[in-house]
Amino acid sequence: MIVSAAVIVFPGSNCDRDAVSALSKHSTKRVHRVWHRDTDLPKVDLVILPGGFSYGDYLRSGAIAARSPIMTAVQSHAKRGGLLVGICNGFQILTETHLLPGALMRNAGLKFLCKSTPLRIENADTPFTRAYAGLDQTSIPIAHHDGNYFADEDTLDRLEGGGQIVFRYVNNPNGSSRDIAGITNKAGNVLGMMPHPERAIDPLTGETGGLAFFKSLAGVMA
Amino acid sequence: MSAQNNPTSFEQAQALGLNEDEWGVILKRLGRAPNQTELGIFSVMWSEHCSYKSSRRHLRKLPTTGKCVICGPGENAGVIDIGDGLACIFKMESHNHPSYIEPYQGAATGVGGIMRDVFTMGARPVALLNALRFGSPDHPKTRALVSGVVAGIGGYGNCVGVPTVGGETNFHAGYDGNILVNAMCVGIAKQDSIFYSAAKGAGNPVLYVGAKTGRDGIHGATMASAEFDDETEAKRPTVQVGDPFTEKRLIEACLELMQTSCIVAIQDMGAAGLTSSSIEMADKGGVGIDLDLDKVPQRETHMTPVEMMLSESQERMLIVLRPGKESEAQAIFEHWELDVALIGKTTDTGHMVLHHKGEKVCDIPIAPLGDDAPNYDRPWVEPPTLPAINADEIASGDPAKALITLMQSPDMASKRWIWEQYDRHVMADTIKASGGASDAAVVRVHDTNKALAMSSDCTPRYVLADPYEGGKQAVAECWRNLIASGARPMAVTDCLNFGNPERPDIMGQFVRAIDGMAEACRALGFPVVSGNVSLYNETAGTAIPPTPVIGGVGLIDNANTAMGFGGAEAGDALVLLGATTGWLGASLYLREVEGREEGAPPPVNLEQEHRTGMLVHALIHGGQVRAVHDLSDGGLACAATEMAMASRCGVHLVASDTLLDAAWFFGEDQGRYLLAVKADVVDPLLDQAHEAGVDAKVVGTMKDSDVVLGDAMPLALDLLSQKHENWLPAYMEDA
Amino acid sequence: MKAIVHIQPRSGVLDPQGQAVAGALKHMGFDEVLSARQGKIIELEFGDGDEQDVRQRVQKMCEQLLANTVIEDFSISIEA
Amino acid sequence: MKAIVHIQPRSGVLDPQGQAVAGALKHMGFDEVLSARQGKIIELEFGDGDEQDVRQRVQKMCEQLLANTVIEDFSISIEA
Ligand SMILES: Nc1ncnc2c1ncn2[C@@H]1O[C@H](COP(=O)(O)OP(=O)(O)O)[C@@H](O)[C@H]1O
Ligand SMILES: [Mg+2]
Repeated sequence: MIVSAAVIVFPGSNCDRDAVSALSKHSTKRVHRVWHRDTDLPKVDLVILPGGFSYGDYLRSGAIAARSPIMTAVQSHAKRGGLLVGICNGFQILTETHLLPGALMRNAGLKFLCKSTPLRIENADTPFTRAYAGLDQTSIPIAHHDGNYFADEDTLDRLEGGGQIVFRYVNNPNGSSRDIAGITNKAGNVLGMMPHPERAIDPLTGETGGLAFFKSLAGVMA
Repeated sequence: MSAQNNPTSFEQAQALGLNEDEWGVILKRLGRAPNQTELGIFSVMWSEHCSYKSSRRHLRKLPTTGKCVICGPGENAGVIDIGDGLACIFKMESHNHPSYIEPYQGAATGVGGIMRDVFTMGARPVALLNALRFGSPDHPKTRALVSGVVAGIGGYGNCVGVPTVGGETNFHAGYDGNILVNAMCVGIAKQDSIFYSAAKGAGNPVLYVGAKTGRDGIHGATMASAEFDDETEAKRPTVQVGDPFTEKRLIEACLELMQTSCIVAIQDMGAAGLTSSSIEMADKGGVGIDLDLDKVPQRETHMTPVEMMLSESQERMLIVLRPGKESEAQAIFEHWELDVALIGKTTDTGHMVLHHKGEKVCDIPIAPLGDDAPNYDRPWVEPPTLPAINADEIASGDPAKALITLMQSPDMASKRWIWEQYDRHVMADTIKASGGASDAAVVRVHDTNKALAMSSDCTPRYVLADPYEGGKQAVAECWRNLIASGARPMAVTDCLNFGNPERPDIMGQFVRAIDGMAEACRALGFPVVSGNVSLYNETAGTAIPPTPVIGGVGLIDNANTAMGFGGAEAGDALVLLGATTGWLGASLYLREVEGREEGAPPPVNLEQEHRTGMLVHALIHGGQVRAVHDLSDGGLACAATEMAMASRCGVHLVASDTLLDAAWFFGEDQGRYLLAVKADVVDPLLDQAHEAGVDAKVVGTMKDSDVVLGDAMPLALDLLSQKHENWLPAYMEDA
Repeated sequence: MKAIVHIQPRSGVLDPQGQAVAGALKHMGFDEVLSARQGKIIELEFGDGDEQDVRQRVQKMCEQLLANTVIEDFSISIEA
Repeated sequence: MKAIVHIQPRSGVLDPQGQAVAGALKHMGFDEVLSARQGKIIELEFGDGDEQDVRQRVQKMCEQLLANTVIEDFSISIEA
């Protein structure tokens, strides 16, 4: 269960506000926003790298943000075993930082895609997904141009073997290897996912498949 | 003294689009011939795009006041009161010519420009809409234009992180050489921190912020005021490239600055860049302005004063500060890693004075630029009246076949291929967006339980057939779409796209369309608070169909009561509100099924429109209906089919005992709504309608999984959906 | 045979990508970089053929598809 | 001095952009094109300096930022 969280704001982040409000509604009231130029992280249990277009996604999505000053502190947070989540652009930043293996390439259809996507829950035994236990599937929207997950076969086999694949697309929308939508690192404390759980927490604004994600962080068991 | 200070000649002025009278006024006011820089400034300020010289006197006819209006036309965007100390700020603008030349960048910078108009007034942009008109699908350029424009709109809006929630897309050969790309932005501000552009007070510092100035789009404003010819494509002015990443930082930095007390006035640099922003601010504030051009951040070397003054580089703003606030303001922009420079100050001279490399390169009185701006009463002729089509003359073929034809026709087919490229949900407040089975997009006001509804509408084939009725209809349809979503319609913005106003027939379209709009806005209590005019949309003497696009905003007090057309259930009765005469003139049916583009368009009875709308509003909020859809293109059958597809339930419509099938199922009489209600509320509902003086009758039932039109062959809903969904992707992927 | 097409933002046209790269390099301590421009490179494989013919065809491809000549310049080189 | 960095999808890594280009060219009648690959070119401007030093620094820039070696290869050339 997390008591406090930090959301990192890069220039060009645009889901930071959504992440903060989802966390404070469903996970914890103690949420800090941290500017990418800062070098110190407040002591928190969870760090979120939010969605958006950090640095305009110029060069490669997530590449420039991954070299931001705050990322050194984020890396040590992860090395200490702190929870770290990258959503969409955040996932891209995590692969660019090598906190997660692989890379996110341009969607196979070469177009930006914004749509609701059914997901298979492959591992509900993580701090991020335990409230999904007992569910085979959920649905969370995607909105990205570069979500086509690539890694070499060995890496993919290792991910598969280690239970590191957490979410898979039911209908692969972007060409991702082995339908991967979200993975963790080997230690299981770092998660990257392309779908946006923070946009799926309120029946008024659409689907609610992301609710269990934030409940999981709050320590709720299914 | 350098050559750029030499006096210019009339020939040079003419080359920049000024006529003899305009040249005469300049000579008189200056008492001398202008130099190059000054001439450049006059030419852009007096271009159609900046001066509204052909349209100004007619725009005055539009009603612009109302209970909800905080600020009408004249500022960067319109402002309305949405209660609880909040304001909604919105505007629509065209980027037609640039999008035809470079579809991706043209459309992208159109989105960027309209967002700046909104946040410059203190609002955070919360929603974008886009109204697109392309040429015939068979035209060799159309596919690439669609693909580029859509990618550009998405590329910009998605990156900035403002959801694109709605729009419209038409295809017609009339736009083959002149596509229309109109973008609308809606923002939300606190009423006590709205910012205006009047730079009152002399001696205040002028701050330049945002991107550096390059030679982008020089004479873009004059280009938007001239007809295309075959050479235009070859001329290729330096196209502006959008940088949404800079825009995003500019929004955050400006909104941050707006929480301090630094700002006297603020204005984005739009068309005619530094010239129009500085002159408008000074003019409105009744002051003069001195600028030192050497201080302007420049992206290129050796830029001349006229180049700097006319550059249309994107993502730039001009701010007049309170004295002493310079470093506080600069620090905010430096934090966001934006260029920032103090480039001058306001003065009490009433003149615009520019310095460059130690020389005074411009000294002109500001007031005449506005006061003496040309204002033409262009000759116009009354558009011809077309005969009404007698529906009985039109052979009614198989309505089932006609329905398939219509549902997969380019204008009617699903635009999913487009809107799936738009981030519709960022900011996490989108309740209904494109594809969300609602006639209007609905976006919650952040951290409240209210929502804004918004819609953009125009039916160009009606406006072409009868500009006056078509102008009325565009307003009425927009109003209707807001009503159908459960909103109280508040106010509108517009984007008036027409051909060459120097032609009396085109000017006639313009004048009469405005007359119709004005009448409808008045009758419906739907004032115009902002807008934009785009003229000269013609190529080689052929004008586009007149296209006055209306962008409306409404308010939903309780977001949970937002209505859509996807909630109908098996067993529900379908009630049609509003009178049906079977009007087929200028209808989609006539064009797509009969291959005829003829006849007078359906008239709009505004008094009846209002009455019906108020009834629908009351029924929605009385909790009596499960789904509401207005009737537009394709009439009853198409509206019912859309409701059926969205509700995933079949629909059976009865035939009429007085009208022929084509007229009954596909006629486009105005002011009508289709309601799905539980069977047991039908009778009281019909009574209520009767009391309100609104025609109402049960026209069908929701059931099984077929669409059935009277006695015609049942059509599987899945088949119709498939045809409806497939047209655009099949067209686009057939590259 | 192989054709290499090099496509670049035309001089004077804004290059936000290049700017972002230059900015990032500066921040990372590579402050000797004065400016950066980002372009595209497209490599096309052909079978055997006459160099002049190939060059002419590639020129056409650039004009019709590969480059957007409103905002981009291109150059072609051929490798055997 | 100028450094030109050429970044390409690693062989074995899917190149959807290149494939799309090849497909479009075929469709347009350029069917002699066997395949296409799309990469990036980054041109960096320097003041005066020693070619070897510049090359070494650019090598570092590539490793640290310009290329993602999981999916991309790069090569550097220096022009005076
Ligand atoms: N260019 C576009 N951008 C976004 N949404 C669009 C666009 N074109 C059409 N749509 C969406 O497609 C749906 C149907 O559009 P339209 O037929 O114009 O609606 P209506 O007739 O109710 O005004 C709406 O949800 C609209 O928002
Ligand atoms: Mg419609």
